[in-house]
Amino acid sequence: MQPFDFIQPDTIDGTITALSNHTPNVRILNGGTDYLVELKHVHQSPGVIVDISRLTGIKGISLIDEGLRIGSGVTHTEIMSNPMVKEHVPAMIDAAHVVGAVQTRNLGTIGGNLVTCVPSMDSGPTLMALDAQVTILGPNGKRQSSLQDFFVGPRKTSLNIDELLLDIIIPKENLGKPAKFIKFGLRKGQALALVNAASALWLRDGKCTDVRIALGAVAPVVIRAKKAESVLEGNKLTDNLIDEAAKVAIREAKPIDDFRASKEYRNDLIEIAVRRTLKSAMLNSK
Amino acid sequence: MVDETKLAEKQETVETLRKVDDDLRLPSVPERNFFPKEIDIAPARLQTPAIGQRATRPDGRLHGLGQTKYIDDMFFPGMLHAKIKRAGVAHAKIKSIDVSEAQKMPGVQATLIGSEIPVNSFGPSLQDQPLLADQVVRHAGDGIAAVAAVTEQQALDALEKIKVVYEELPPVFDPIEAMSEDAIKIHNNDSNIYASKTIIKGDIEQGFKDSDYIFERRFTTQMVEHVPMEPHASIAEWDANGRVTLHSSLGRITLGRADIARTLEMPINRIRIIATVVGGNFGGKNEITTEPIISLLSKKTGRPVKCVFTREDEFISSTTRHPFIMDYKTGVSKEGKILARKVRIVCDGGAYCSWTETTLGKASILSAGPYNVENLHVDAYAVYTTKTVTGAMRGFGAPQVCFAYESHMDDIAAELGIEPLEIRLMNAFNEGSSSPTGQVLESVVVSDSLIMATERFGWKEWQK
Amino acid sequence: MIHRGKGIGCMWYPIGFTAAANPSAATIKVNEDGTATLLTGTVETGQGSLTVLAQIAAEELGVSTDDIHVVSADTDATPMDTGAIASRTTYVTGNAIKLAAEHAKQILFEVAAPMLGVQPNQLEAIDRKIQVQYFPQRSLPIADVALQAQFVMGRPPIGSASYNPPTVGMDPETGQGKPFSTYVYATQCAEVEVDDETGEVDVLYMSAAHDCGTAINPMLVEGQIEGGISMGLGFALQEEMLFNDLGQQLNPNLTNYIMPTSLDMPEIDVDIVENFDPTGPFGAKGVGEPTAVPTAAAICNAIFDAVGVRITSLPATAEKVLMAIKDKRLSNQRALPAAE
Amino acid sequence: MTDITLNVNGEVKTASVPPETTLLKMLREDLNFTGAKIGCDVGDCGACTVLVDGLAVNACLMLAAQANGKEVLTIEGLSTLDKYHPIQKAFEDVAALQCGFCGPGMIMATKALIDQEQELTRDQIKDALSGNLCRCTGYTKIIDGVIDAYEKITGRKVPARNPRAA
Repeated sequence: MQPFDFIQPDTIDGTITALSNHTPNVRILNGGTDYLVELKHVHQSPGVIVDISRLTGIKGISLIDEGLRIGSGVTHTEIMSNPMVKEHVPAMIDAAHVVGAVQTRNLGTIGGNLVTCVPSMDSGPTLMALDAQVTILGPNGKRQSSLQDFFVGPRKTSLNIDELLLDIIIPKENLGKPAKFIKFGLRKGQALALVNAASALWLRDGKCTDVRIALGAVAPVVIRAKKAESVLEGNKLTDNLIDEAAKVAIREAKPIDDFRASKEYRNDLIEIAVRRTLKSAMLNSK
Repeated sequence: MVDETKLAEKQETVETLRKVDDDLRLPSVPERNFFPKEIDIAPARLQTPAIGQRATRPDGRLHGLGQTKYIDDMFFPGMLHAKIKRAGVAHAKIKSIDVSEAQKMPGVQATLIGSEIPVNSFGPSLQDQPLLADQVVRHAGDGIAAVAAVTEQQALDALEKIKVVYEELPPVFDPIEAMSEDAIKIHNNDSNIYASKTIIKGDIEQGFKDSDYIFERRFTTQMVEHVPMEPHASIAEWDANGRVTLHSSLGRITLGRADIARTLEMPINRIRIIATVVGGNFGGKNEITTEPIISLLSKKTGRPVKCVFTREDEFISSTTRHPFIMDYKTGVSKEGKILARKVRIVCDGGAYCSWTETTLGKASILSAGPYNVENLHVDAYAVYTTKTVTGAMRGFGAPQVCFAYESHMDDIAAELGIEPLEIRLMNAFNEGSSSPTGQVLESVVVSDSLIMATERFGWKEWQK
Repeated sequence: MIHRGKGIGCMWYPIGFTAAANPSAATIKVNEDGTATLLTGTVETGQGSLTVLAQIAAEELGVSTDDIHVVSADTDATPMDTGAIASRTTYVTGNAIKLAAEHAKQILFEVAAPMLGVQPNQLEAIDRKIQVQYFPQRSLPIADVALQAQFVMGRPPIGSASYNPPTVGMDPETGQGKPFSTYVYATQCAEVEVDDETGEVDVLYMSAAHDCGTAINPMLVEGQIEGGISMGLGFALQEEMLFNDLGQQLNPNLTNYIMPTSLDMPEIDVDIVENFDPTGPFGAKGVGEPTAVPTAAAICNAIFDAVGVRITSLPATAEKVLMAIKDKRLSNQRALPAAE
Repeated sequence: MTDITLNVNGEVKTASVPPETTLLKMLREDLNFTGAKIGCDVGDCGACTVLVDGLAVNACLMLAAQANGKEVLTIEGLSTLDKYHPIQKAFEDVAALQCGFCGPGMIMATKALIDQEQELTRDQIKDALSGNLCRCTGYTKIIDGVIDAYEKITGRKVPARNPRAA
């Protein structure tokens, strides 16, 4: 690794100050499971590294007025074992469970996973399917953003260089919403997603409402398959309708063709992932 | 009068030296290890007779305690770290290599290029592989130059400063294409085919005439890596008697020593190789790699030099398993007895020969399977391509041909409506069977293994 | 839908180099207390060969494995060895060690014979004793004999020997010859589940029956077989070095080079086929490489059994399997007679 | 340079290292604990697994500075002068390790698993070891070793694997 200066602030305010002071040659480090890998491959010093792994303000999972708040510094392991997550958003446990292996989940944080913003991230689809909001703090104060606005492109978010991702909030109305996450990779252990997906929906009077279908690894960022959602919205869920929605979802994605898998195969997986998550969400709601 | 400039220069030199020594930061006082005072010896190790005992491994205990010293766990005073620059192009003439900028980088103590190596070629059957390419690059993982520096990072940084001018040549990646007469010749030979094997037994034409059914199929396999968990590693220390001591992860030290002596033009007894416990071999550590390079770097610097492959080096520059293209044609009687088999193997040999000849030989001999095939004709060719070197890997061509002959066997069984186990038992070698090379086989237990494995599996009772 | 299938892979494999000299040499020094030091040029590369070689030496000297200390892999100190390659260590190095131990033992017998009042050829070494054959009451601790040999008779019991498997060169035109001294045989069976929507193959179970001649150490033989299966499984389903148009590898890292993890492995049952090869040390042959040979075949045949598609190109990735399933569906449709 | 104080294997250690030093490099080069291995240096292989405050982490993906003040347990600290650790003993007894390079990481991952899990199943074991690559053993005897150690340490049983349908 190239040399850099290292700052470990004690407080969130201190972090923002440190970021402002060193902009633009400053980067945030938390779990490091992704960023340190990147640092080992670059030939230029990143300048100043601000380590936020000790900030207590970005830790913790709690129920607040707006919903379930998950600090951006919460690790995947903590999510997996949290009783509130288990009760209100169990699909998140499945998503956290497939992030790397134990060692990665112990260090890696949900905030880090979102900020890194690789298309194949495993935290994204479930959170998007549950309309999660992110809270961002910068020198000018706090702002909130939907995940869709937060994800800008591959490895690019709307986070400014002097801003910090504080927490992720799953809105109150979506707690307990039937949802399912699924991932396809090239092997069972520590795999990168070829396609991952999450679906969430309410079944009311036999009809489904507030359908959300989010897809990962099939576009530059995690996306919502809105046309597929609208196929289902307000309708009675049948196998045929689910099949149709799954087919529509393919047209909304733009998977790449690379050495891991062809575009055609990824399209097949999208269809299967949408179908399976919808069916599972449907079953969960009964 | 004091020359201020000279003083400043001197001060700077002292500062640099101090910095270098500071960078060394050698671990000085070994830490106390917590290992138990006395551990019982497992009963099996104390028993006589010794054969058949489930004796535990003394080295296994050290592995579990974290006490095994692999090469990368060894540090010597003043030791430098070497890294190798890789070509990155598949096929090119090297016009020039300029290491002057690299030599000026902080911590760099020496560099080495291919033309500085006394005999810059090696290989177990054909000596066609350079230790560091100096004329022609034949695959992207070819080493071009080596740097020895105080720290690994300094060596890596210095690699970036090495300037190489290439005149690119057309690459050949497809072995079939490489076989054609007008293909570009990777080694300036008449042909890219550098080894061939033929096995002929019985009368193949008559065998096919006598057959009730003939099956044909092409099978292909891919290039795979050994992936030993420990990457290749070695440490060289050149001493004042002109002897070099190498600690190496080499799996065959006697022949390795001869190879190193040849490349360094040194008497064999001036080379000592100490192989510690190797962290996984699978055939991949049967070739010398950086040993002569770091020996020369140690000679240049007068310091021990260590080189540990990065995981990427391990993939792109060490040997791999040969991809095969196999055409099988098999004649069988309606009862399912194999009467004739014709096999053609094209082996993608990568950029250099390495253990390809052996692989080709074993693959040819084994290609008919553990079955009585009276009429057999096998033709096998190894071809250069501008890809990673292929060499020894667990099975020397056997996993490839086994995939083909056993898949083919089930094709035949399915078509003829014979149970897969039955068709194998019907054709299997017995004690005294004649192998494809006419060898009378002894201690043959093909049928026993078939019965044992299927019984354990519950083959006959198994239902979908 | 998930489909289950079963498949067989059967194989044979030779021990040692192909019709080429591949000798091993060994030296055994029996110490004054009856323990021994074994010098060998082979290298421990993880397979447990040093333990197996110690067991061979111990058996020949009639002592326990723990009485043998193995010094290996130092070109200054150890005799030549062709190396840990070609599944040859147990067989070739093992034979050299057995012969070296025989030499050392012969010295012990010659020293012990007058002490026991018999001829040397009437003696045997067993349970750390040198005793008269068929008359075990008359015996001496091996330590006493070793001490007598070294300090009284002035004949240190040191044995050296080498072994090279006998072969007959192959005819260049027809390949006829005896390229190897001996071969081993094995069968593996696989049970798989194939998802016909995704093409994913899940190997649930494998049974393996391997011949290695006498299993000098069954626990280590099992370890080789289980490890070979994991390498074979990677070869069958996951692993491939991929290149771009420039010949640069696309996946030179363990993130994208997909080798099996603990989650990818099936449950395995291992059996060792009882066998004895008269040319091997105590009937042993070898086991290293063959274990990785039949796995891919067994798995691909199980895929064929499950979904009726023949994978002809490895690795049988989910994508490839799915493509084959789709092709099969398409050709089944085509095969239907046209509707009138 | 950053001053780092760690509690490694129950003893306080200090070193002054450049900020870009990973925990792995500091353990190996500054503190001489070479039990944790460099297999890939990017968190894929798990050969460098150590426990930081009881959690299994890849030491190659943690800066030494991030571990400052924490408790680190390496393979060297597992057994004590008086006692061979049951995991190490079990791994030796069943020949779980072959070349041994994955061993220290594998054993540390096992330690974290056994410390945390109340009721252990074969699937949980496979899941907990999926970050530790091994090329020699096919993981089979390693899993046997984990089960053996778990049963000896906790007195509980790991449910036997599903009997074959046949």
